[in-house]
Amino acid sequence: MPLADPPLVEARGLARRYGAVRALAGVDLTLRRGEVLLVLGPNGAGKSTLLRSLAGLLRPTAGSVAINGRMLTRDDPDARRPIGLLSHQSLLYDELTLLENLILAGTLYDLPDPPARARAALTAQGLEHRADDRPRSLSRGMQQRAAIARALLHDPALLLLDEPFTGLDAVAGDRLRELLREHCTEGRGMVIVTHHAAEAWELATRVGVLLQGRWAFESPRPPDMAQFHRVYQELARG
Amino acid sequence: MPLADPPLVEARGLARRYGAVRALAGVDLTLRRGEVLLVLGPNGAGKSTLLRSLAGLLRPTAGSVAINGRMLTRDDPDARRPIGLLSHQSLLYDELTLLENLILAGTLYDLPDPPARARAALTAQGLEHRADDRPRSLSRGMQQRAAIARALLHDPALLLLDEPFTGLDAVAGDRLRELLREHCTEGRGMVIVTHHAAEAWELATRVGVLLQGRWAFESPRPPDMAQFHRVYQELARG
Amino acid sequence: MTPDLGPAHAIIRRGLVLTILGILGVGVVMVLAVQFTPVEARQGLAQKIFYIHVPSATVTLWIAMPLTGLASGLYLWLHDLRFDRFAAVSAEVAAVFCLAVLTTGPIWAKPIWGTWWTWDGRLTLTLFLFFLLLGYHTLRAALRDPVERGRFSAVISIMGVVLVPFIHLSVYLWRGLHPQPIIMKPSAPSLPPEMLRTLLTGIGVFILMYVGMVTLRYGIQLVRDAQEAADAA
Amino acid sequence: MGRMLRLVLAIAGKDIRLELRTRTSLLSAAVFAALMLIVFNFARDPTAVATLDLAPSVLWVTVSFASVVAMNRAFTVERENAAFDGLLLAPVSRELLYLGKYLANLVFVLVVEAIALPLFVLFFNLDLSKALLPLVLTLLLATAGFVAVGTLFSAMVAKTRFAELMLPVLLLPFMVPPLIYAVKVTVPLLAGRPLSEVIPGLNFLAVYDVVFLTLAILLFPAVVDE
Amino acid sequence: MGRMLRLVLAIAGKDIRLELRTRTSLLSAAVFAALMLIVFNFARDPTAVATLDLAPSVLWVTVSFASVVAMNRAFTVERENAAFDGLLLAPVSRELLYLGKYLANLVFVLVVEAIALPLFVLFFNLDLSKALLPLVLTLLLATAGFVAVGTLFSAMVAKTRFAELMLPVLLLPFMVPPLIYAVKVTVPLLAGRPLSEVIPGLNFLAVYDVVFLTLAILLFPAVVDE
Ligand code: HEM
Ligand SMILES: Nc1ncnc2c1ncn2[C@@H]1O[C@H](COP(=O)(O)OP(=O)(O)OP(=O)(O)O)[C@@H](O)[C@H]1O
Ligand SMILES: Nc1ncnc2c1ncn2[C@@H]1O[C@H](COP(=O)(O)OP(=O)(O)OP(=O)(O)O)[C@@H](O)[C@H]1O
Ligand SMILES: [Mg+2]
Ligand SMILES: [Mg+2]
Repeated sequence: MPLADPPLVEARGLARRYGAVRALAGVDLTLRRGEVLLVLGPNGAGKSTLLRSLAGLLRPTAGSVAINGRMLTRDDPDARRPIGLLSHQSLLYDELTLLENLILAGTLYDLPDPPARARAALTAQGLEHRADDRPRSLSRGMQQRAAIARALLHDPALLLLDEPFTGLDAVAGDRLRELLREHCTEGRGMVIVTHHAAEAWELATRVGVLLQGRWAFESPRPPDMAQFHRVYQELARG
Repeated sequence: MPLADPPLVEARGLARRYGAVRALAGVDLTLRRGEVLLVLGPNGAGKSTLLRSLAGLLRPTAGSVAINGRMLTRDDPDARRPIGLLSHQSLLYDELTLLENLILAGTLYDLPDPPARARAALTAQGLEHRADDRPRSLSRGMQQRAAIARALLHDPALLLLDEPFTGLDAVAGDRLRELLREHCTEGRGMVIVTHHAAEAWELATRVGVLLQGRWAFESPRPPDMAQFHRVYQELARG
Repeated sequence: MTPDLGPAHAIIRRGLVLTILGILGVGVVMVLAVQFTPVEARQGLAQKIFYIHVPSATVTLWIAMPLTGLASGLYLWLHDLRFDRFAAVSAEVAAVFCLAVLTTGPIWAKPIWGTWWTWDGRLTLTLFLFFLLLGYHTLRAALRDPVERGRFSAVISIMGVVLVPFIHLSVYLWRGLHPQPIIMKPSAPSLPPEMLRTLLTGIGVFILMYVGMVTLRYGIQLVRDAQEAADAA
Repeated sequence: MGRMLRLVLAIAGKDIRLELRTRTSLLSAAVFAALMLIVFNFARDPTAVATLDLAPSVLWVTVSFASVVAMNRAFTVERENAAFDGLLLAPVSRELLYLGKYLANLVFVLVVEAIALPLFVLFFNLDLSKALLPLVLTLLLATAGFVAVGTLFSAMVAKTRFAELMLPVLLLPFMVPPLIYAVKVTVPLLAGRPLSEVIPGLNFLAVYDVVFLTLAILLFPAVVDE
Repeated sequence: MGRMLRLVLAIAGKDIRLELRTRTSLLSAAVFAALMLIVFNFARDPTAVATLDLAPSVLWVTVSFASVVAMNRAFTVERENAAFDGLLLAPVSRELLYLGKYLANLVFVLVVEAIALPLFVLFFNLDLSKALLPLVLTLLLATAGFVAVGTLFSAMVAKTRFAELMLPVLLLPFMVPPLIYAVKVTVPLLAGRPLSEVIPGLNFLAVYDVVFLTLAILLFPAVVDE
């Protein structure tokens, strides 16, 4: 591949064991700019583990990850800069207000004028009136929105979303879809993990199914979702 | 109402404030045996607060809750016995294995032979092979299943479920629906909070929409879900 | 598939032989100490324990610990689990020898100082080095994830190695009851030739025993890891 | 009755198992005892201070530290995954719940004391031939007292984070009286004075225990019911 | 350079703000200091023990307690909501991350010392007219040392619960040398001996700090990179 434009994500033979459990058993993934990969798979398939490895939070037992052609394995701060991760947990400090949490994040990412960015991000999630509350005192859906605000704050070129729609009400769900559609321009890429293909089907350019730490299915988005869903059911039950 | 058969749940004028925030602003609810109430509402509407009040975990600022005609306000252990709650958190100890967690629960509910019950509950959630793992080391969906196992362990006459399907894969979702259908016999009742009416529409006998701590809609299940959904969208967007 | 354990078993056999030789060697040293070495004037027979105490201590501090640290460092650098395995077994042997020091010490202390134990700087630090090694193994036992286990234990053992100079210098630093270096010091050893000869033999024997035990445990560990990998697959 | 006992033991047993799993608090208490001994050893000028004059203080400082740690532990383990809600939901009266937690804390602190005491005997080479039993009794009585209060207060920690802020401050005034008496009893005991001297102290401790244990049981529901 | 400083301060500042919000550790440290003083006050037989012989030990026991508490605190706050992952994700080199946490812990322990010191001066009515500066220096140097090691080890706690089990045991061996020296320096200082006596001790502490701070910075990435 021409070094001129390395792919956004280049993962080779990712494997991760937890004791006897093999969460990932050899996963390859190449994601180019402008692509959105939708990942499905049963509980325990390794989806979250995959995302955490791509984000460099987990050192895989085997395999390597390169973001924009830069290895994550060694401690290279700038290689992490383009990454935005929405994980199962909110990554927010319970004793800091939402605003303080986001300002801290902004500072860590060297954003210009963190307070302004923070407020903007909260407004985008309809949380401006809760800016001075603690995460703990929010309803679950609001917490999820706060977590989203944090993940998107530095508008990352590579966005990794682990079940982003959980806990969101209908309105917030549509708002997030809208936001992601805008976010996903030429230069950017996304990996979305979900249990309901419908939630993000329109956004996706590719679809993958993870089973026991391996790709059971990986292709450009099929034309018909209903049909794909049958295929997935097959795989999952199979 | 004849004391012969008090309703399963009898809540009057429930109100709860957190500082300036009014989570609940006067909610009445009567649930009879055999009824299943589906509760929808935007984030922050007060759904979780309502469930926690019905479970007696939250002392409402105003109003009262009676289960089987017994007030929860005073400390009356047996009044709590029929309640089963699945909350946003798993209520599991991270340092105890799944089995130990469930055995403890079984003991607290004076179940005969807790170990057997515990194993059965785990099997029902497809977690038998994880019985000796810690909740922390499970995937999110598995944690949700463990929480469900704990909530259903003493098969409660009144089941309060807060977004029970979050994190569950397709198979586990169907399994849970099946389980709830069986569970919900004559003598029992259920309140299910969700953001996706479809998830539990078949189970429901009644549907309610909570808005800013009040019922905005409360009726027997309408015949047509699609139509109800439009109504709900109306209400939610306000 | 079951991996070929032939080489591992060969290593185990080799280790076993060396260890046995080492143990025999200790016997020889004792005979040397009692029969062919003059009785120390002031301390009398109590001083004979010297020929076990000092070698075990010296090998712990100057061979076992440094090698453990070295292997750990290499592991952190190269992420090669073999280094981690070596560090682990070496630390195990270090713990055993450290225990030897902690038993021979008091046995010696009782007649000389009239007490089994004092919170003298060197004694305290040696005791805590032993604790550290115990902690090291507890941690390894607790962590099931090999990668994480390797990293954490490497960090601990490297930190532990840095304690060694403190233990050595402790006698100068805090001037407790414990006698000052005899061999490990700038000037020439201050010891009559026969005693020195016996002491050096002792040190040699303990080095032999270290090599033997490490080889043995390494072989056993090879087998265990192979089996674990087999189950996981 | 049998049921009550079973429930109390179930709750206490759970706590003890948790502690054995992590062992955090036990270890930090033990380590702290060691630190104390070392510091005092190196700071003490043997000619100036007789060990006997230090022993009581060192012993009781360790005990109070262990207790504070235990209190902090007691309900923070309940907070993760809101596990405490699970206990509150169960058909178990608040009194039994309190007793369960109380028992666990008591066991924990007593274990620390059981570890610490021999250490002190060795370190200060004390002669406990006749003082041992009364000393153990003193430890029991004093501990029972402030663990009772501590368990009550630390329950607030489980419900509202803010209470955590106040816990040590709240605890202090209640720990002081039993502590003072415990010390005042220990000094003559170790000095080998006749038991008659310490009886009043022991009585005070016993009374204190009864009063505050009852009080705590009565107030506990008010603390945990949100 | 300016950027590095900004990041370190951002991380440290966050920790300090968290601590100010809950104040748990600060308070429990303070309360503990109070407890110590009370116990010693009632246990001490003024005729037998001169306060001056106790002051150094009591001071350093409190300090080491405060540090252990700080270490426990340092990374447990990072665990809720996996907030620590947030730090690890950020484009901040591990060294700066370590320095941030280190700074926060250092400040915390120093604050406790700043609170404790006057208490001791009053309680033992010491005359620090000329000993004050060297004493402060000693506190600084000793604290800097074991906080460096503690920050490193406690980072393991954030990653695996099991490590929490070991933290105190692991920390102990590294607290001993500086503690011994600190005490050995404090004693002559409070006794009003000439400074020349304590210079070697201070040198040792300084060397210890440099060695372990460098080592900790080098090893930190190995601890946090899962
Ligand atoms: C009570 C527990 C004791 C412990 C934990 C202990 C520990 C140690 C250690 C760690 C060393 C190695 C120092 C080094 O190589 O730098 C050592 C060496 C030595 N010990 Fe002990 N010791 C103890 C008691 C004694 C006693 C009672 C004596 C005799 C009075 C003694 C005499 C020596 C001598 C002569 C050396 C060799 C010094 C050198 O060459 O460095 N030890 N001990
Ligand atoms: N910290 C951990 N310790 C031990 N095992 C773990 C840990 N994290 C994950 N696992 C195991 O790895 C496997 C994959 O977990 P992962 O969270 O990636 O699944 P998932 O695909 O995200 O599932 P879900 O859809 O439920 O989120 C599971 O079997 C899980 O038990
Ligand atoms: N512990 C608390 N402290 C302060 N405010 C709280 C607390 N719990 C809930 N609230 C507030 O009460 C309101 C209702 O919260 P609740 O969790 O009941 O909403 P919900 O309907 O469950 O929302 P979601 O669908 O997101 O779960 C929210 O505004 C929330 O911020
Ligand atoms: Mg997941
Ligand atoms: Mg909710």
